Amino acid sequence: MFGLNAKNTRLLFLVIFLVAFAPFLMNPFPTDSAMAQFNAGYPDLMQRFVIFGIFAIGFNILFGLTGYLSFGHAAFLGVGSYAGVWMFKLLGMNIIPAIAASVVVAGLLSVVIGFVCLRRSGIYFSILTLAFAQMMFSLAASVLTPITGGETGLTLSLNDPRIFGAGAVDGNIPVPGFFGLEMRSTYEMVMGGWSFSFNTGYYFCAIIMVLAFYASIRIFQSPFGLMLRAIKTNQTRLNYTGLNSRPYTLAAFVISGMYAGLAGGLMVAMDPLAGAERMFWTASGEVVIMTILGGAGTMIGPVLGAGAIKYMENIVSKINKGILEQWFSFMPDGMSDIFVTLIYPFIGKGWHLTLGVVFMLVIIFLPGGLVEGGQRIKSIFSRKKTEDTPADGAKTPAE
Amino acid sequence: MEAIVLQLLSGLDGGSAYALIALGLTLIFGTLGVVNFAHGALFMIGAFCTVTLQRILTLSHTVIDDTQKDFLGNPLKVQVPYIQDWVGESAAASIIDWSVPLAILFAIPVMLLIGIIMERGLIKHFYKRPHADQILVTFGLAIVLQEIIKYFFGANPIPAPAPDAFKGSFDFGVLLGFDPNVIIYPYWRLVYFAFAAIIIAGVFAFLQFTTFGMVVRAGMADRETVGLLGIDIDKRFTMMFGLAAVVAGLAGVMYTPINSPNYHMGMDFLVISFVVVVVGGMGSLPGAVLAGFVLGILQSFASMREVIEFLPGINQVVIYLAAIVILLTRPRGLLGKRGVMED
Amino acid sequence: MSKSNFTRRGLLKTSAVAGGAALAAPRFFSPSWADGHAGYLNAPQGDTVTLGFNVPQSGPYADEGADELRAYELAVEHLNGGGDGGMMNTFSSKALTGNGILGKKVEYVTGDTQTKPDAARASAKSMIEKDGAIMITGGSSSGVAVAVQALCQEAGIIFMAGLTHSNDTTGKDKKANGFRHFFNSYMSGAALAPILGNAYGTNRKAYHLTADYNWGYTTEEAVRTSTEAMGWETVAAVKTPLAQTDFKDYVAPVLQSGADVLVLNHYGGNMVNSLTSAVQFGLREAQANGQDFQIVVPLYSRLMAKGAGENVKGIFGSTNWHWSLTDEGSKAFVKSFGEKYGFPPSQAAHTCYVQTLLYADAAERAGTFNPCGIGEALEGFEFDGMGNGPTLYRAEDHQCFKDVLVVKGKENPSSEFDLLEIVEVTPAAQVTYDASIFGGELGTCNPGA
Amino acid sequence: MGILEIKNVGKRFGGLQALGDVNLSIEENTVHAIIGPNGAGKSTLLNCLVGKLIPDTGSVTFQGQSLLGRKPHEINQMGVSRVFQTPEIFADLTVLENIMIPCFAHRDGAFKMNAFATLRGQSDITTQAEQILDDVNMLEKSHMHAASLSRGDKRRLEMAMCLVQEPKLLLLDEPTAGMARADTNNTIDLLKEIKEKRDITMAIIEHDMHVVFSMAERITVLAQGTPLVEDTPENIKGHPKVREAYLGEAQV
Repeated sequence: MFGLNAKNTRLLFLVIFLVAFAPFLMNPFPTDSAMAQFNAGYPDLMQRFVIFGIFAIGFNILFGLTGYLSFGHAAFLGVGSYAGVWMFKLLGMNIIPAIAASVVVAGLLSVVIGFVCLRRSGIYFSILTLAFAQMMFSLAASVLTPITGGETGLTLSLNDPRIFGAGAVDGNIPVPGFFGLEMRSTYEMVMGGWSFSFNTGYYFCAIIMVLAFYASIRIFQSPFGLMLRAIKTNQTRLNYTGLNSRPYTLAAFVISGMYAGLAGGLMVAMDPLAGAERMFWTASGEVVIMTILGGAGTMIGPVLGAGAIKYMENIVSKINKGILEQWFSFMPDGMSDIFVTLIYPFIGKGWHLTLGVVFMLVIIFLPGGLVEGGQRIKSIFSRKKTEDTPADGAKTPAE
Repeated sequence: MEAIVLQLLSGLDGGSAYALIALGLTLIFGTLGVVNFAHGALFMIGAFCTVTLQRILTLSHTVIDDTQKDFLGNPLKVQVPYIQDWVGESAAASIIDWSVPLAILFAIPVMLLIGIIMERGLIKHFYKRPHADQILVTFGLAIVLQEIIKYFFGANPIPAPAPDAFKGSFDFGVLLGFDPNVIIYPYWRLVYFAFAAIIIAGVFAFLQFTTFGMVVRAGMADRETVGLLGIDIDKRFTMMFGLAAVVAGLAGVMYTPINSPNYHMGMDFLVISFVVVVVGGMGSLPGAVLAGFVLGILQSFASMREVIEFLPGINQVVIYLAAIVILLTRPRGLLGKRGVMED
Repeated sequence: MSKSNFTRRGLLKTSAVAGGAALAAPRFFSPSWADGHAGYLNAPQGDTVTLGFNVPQSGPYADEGADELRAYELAVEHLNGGGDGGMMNTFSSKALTGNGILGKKVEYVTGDTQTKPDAARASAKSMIEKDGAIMITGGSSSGVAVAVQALCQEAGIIFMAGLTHSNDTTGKDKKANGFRHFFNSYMSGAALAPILGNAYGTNRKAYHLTADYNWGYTTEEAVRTSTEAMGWETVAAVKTPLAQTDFKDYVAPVLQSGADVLVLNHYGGNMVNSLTSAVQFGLREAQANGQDFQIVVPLYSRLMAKGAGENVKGIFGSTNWHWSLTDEGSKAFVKSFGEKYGFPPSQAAHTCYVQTLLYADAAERAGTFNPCGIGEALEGFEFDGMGNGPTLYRAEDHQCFKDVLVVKGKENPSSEFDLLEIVEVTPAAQVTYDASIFGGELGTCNPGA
Repeated sequence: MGILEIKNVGKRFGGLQALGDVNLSIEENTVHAIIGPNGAGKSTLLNCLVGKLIPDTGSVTFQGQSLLGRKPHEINQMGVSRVFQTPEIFADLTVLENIMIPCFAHRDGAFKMNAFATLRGQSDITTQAEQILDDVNMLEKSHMHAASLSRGDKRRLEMAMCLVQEPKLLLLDEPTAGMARADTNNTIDLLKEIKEKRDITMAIIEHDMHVVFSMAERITVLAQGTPLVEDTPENIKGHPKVREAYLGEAQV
């Protein structure tokens, strides 16, 4: 369906299902229970899941297919954000021009940077992209302050021109919206002990993410995608087969740059602020980590990786000692102290430690990322099944 | 003219730190083919060896001093280092004063051990994995290491001053015929420079003149062949990793008086040291050293007031700009070999 | 230890009424994050109120953030009637009774700003959206403060700034929903200049090294203006990258520049490293223009002074508050903080503690948690007994005006906390400025509904 | 006028003269072998033909058009294909995909931005690729990963990939290097079969005299970067200079 094979159609429907029902799936625990701490179904985090999902999907088109490891992709997200905020400042709070500008500006920038950096491959390419991104970060945070707002970030102000929109609403800056539909409006549904938030901005991002995901599947299974995979496995042979690898890599680079710009545009559409640290090398590293953690070269992996990282950043970091003590309060005093002491380094301010440990475990034991983990679990079940029905041999999962 | 000489000195000083870190990174990459993002963390752990030694030397028992009051108005608890009880006040003071140089002796075994454990426990399983996996796992390790340090030592910088004998500055200008007090440079930074030169020379001599070094160099050139000769290259590579860890650690130990160590100092150096390694040419030791000094000097000159006024922001980007120009004109960096890390 | 329970309790109470697993009717469909009937966002329902403490828990300011968090926990304890009450006893307003806020028990949630505007906003948003926080406070940098303040304005939540020193926070980026107790660059400059003039004379040539970001700019500007006004000359002002770790390239040329004072417009790790470099290059012992060379650090923090070690000795700077102050408020605060944690509080801890109490007091006096009511209660509020002498929360820009401390690195510290000595307490009048000089618009208060 | 004309080609690497003054003409529809001892410059010459290296002096023309300064993919699109010493295939792709890539290159040229077409929708390409796999008896392996093929199959796959594009000139760089005698003979048979079926010119760089003498119609002996002699196999066998320079040390 939609020009996809059966497997990819199933994958697409799975993704549609997941994002459509995310408000339920992300809030599995009753709001009053101790486990509610692990609920992630509030608008901001759900938006982040899908926005960074888009970022990682785009990155995967470059890295997963061609094997070119860009260490400066956050630069495109950053300029996308700046472009978006400037559209808000100049034109008005409709998100469509902002997002369009984000994609276009990021695309143009990636043409320039890609053209230069793709003259080299391997780690030399990585360092070139890193150098460009770091330069842009440094300049944005300092000498370009008039355009970028410097370290504070580019924020809206009441005196912005906004030629097509209201300057102020009740003395406040208007909020981003889609032809009057405010991105921040939320519909709360209460069901027993549970509560679920349905946020306009989230569903807007989710629809775009599904489209982005669909486009990525199409690219993966297109002749163009085949050429990109060929570049990854043997660029020499490709050149001696009469194919010019440069425009292919450049196209992949620009597409993934535009995905990053789209993510940047959506970020400001949800929260109209653009900061320079979005372009810092750690932000570029984060998308690399998301992609590899989820499973580079797989279609769903980067989305899972993005979700895992953002979950840790936003949920684990908010657990504090008080909460921990509450969890273990059912235990005898001595024992609860031991548990609290053991777990305390990993939560709250120690969430980086958890992050580091999780990376290492996944990379060591699941070279194919979370997707491989899923496949292993699946193969355990399907092996059981084949024992019952030996007729149909279990297919070994594709790597 | 004075300004130029001063900036040159400053550049050499900065370059020596870059070169030292890049040297270790290149050793690991050249021998093991591993891109080690935890190298900055090793540098940081080296620096914290100094802090640890300082803490050990100043392990104290408390004596209540009724004549003084603490901030709550209670009698002041004075910390008296045990070492003071053993060797007397003045000897103790001078031992504590010399804790940074002493930390070298402390750091060598510690770093060697950490390096070997890291290689045997983790890195060796990643020799055949893609570079991206190596980057990620070592990056994860770097985060874990720095969080552990943060857990024990906090996030604030911890001062670790140089011995009193090295405080103050040396009047370099007089040697070169300038007026006194025009070109002065801190003693400890000169010590650091000399130390870096010795370590770099030592590593080169080790690789050049020992059989161990010869085998390792052969292994760097062609690992398979060396393996076929029946030489246990793995053991030697483990030692190389230990050596690289020691180099990084010592660089960190000696760096502490220059900047008070904190848990993220390794990350601050990581990106720049990778740029240095790549600009020098992946796998080339002389390239790493050369690039370290070239970029250090460039950085120093770009930081001059006159230059910044002319080109605002150039001090922020000069290293990256230089890296781009060098990589575009010399595809494999300054002294890189063909075919290394190009795919 | 206060037990926190992090829920959207407003929703729960309703659903409890609806009962069972039956699908409760959607309570509101509002075009904002509003909580419907209360007229403002996240109106506390039931018997508790949730505050959001958003502090740096990772990154270079993690220790400062940890100290802020300690202060918040202490403040919550005092508000709920625990401990010895701390500054509640010395506070001139007596609205707080140790019975929570407006009779509701105070609970809190914590988050990590990472000292990044983006992360700080994400964390604040989760407090607002997930935990139903009614007020956000904390932070250790102006970038974060400005970003979170803007978010709170947009969402309709009160923001009580933590440590933020840039003029922008209550200057060009001021917001109706944001309040700052901490002092700013302008005040530092105004308080420092006369002291510097007395100590070093008015015939001085200054060389500025300035961290290349907003706070650095406003601080350089403030110190330059006030020192030039008394006759100092500014030889040069060089911007240093925020991410710089070794300042040798910037410090090395200072001696030859003809300057005889070095002003380090740096904070945190930047300050520790640049000061260390400056001392290494012999600037403290040097002579220039026939006078002793001097170094000035406009904004001191005790935590950071510790990082610079003995390099701070004898160096002037300013600070918002110091534990060695002997007024009743400071003594009470140091006592309860010190007894609970074993060491004296930092200025960041002090400002955070005070901000929490001020918020609670404003709510009590206003009789509501509605941000607009709280804003009214805080605007033009005059109080005393909080450690900085008589203080005014100015209505025009939501900035506190109070005494500013000029301090100096102590020559013979008696403990690891005793690093700074107070040189002068500059009276509020001397550091007060016209609210309009930094531009910006306060806008109107946003209750979020 | 041959299909490939090499005139006065020279190439230096630093101080080393890799190619002196090479003049060589390869006639259409012949199998032309270039032999010579190690270091004779055979590989350098080949790299000068495919665009990997640019000669310092001289000219290379293919069907009257100069090849100098053209990129490898352009030269390939002109009708020159290359077979490598160790088979260069797309190891991570399936056998079918390996074949489809040159099919696309042949149909669409060096670059086509067909990101929203589907592979399955390209029925002409799939049919063609399957046809070719059938021709080389690899159809049943079409969904295997190319990396898991035997060495002989990899070589066959590589040849098939080259032939898809209907090259006029096939350059073979020691196609049997490292092979056992049986595999070598299979390869010779494969090449002979290709030669019979198509109008194709082959230039073989080869060490193995067995291969050379069982296939070549013309032989050029290269020594120290210059052609020593060019002649038919029979004459080369008996040529004293060749025996001296080459065969003397590597008697077959």
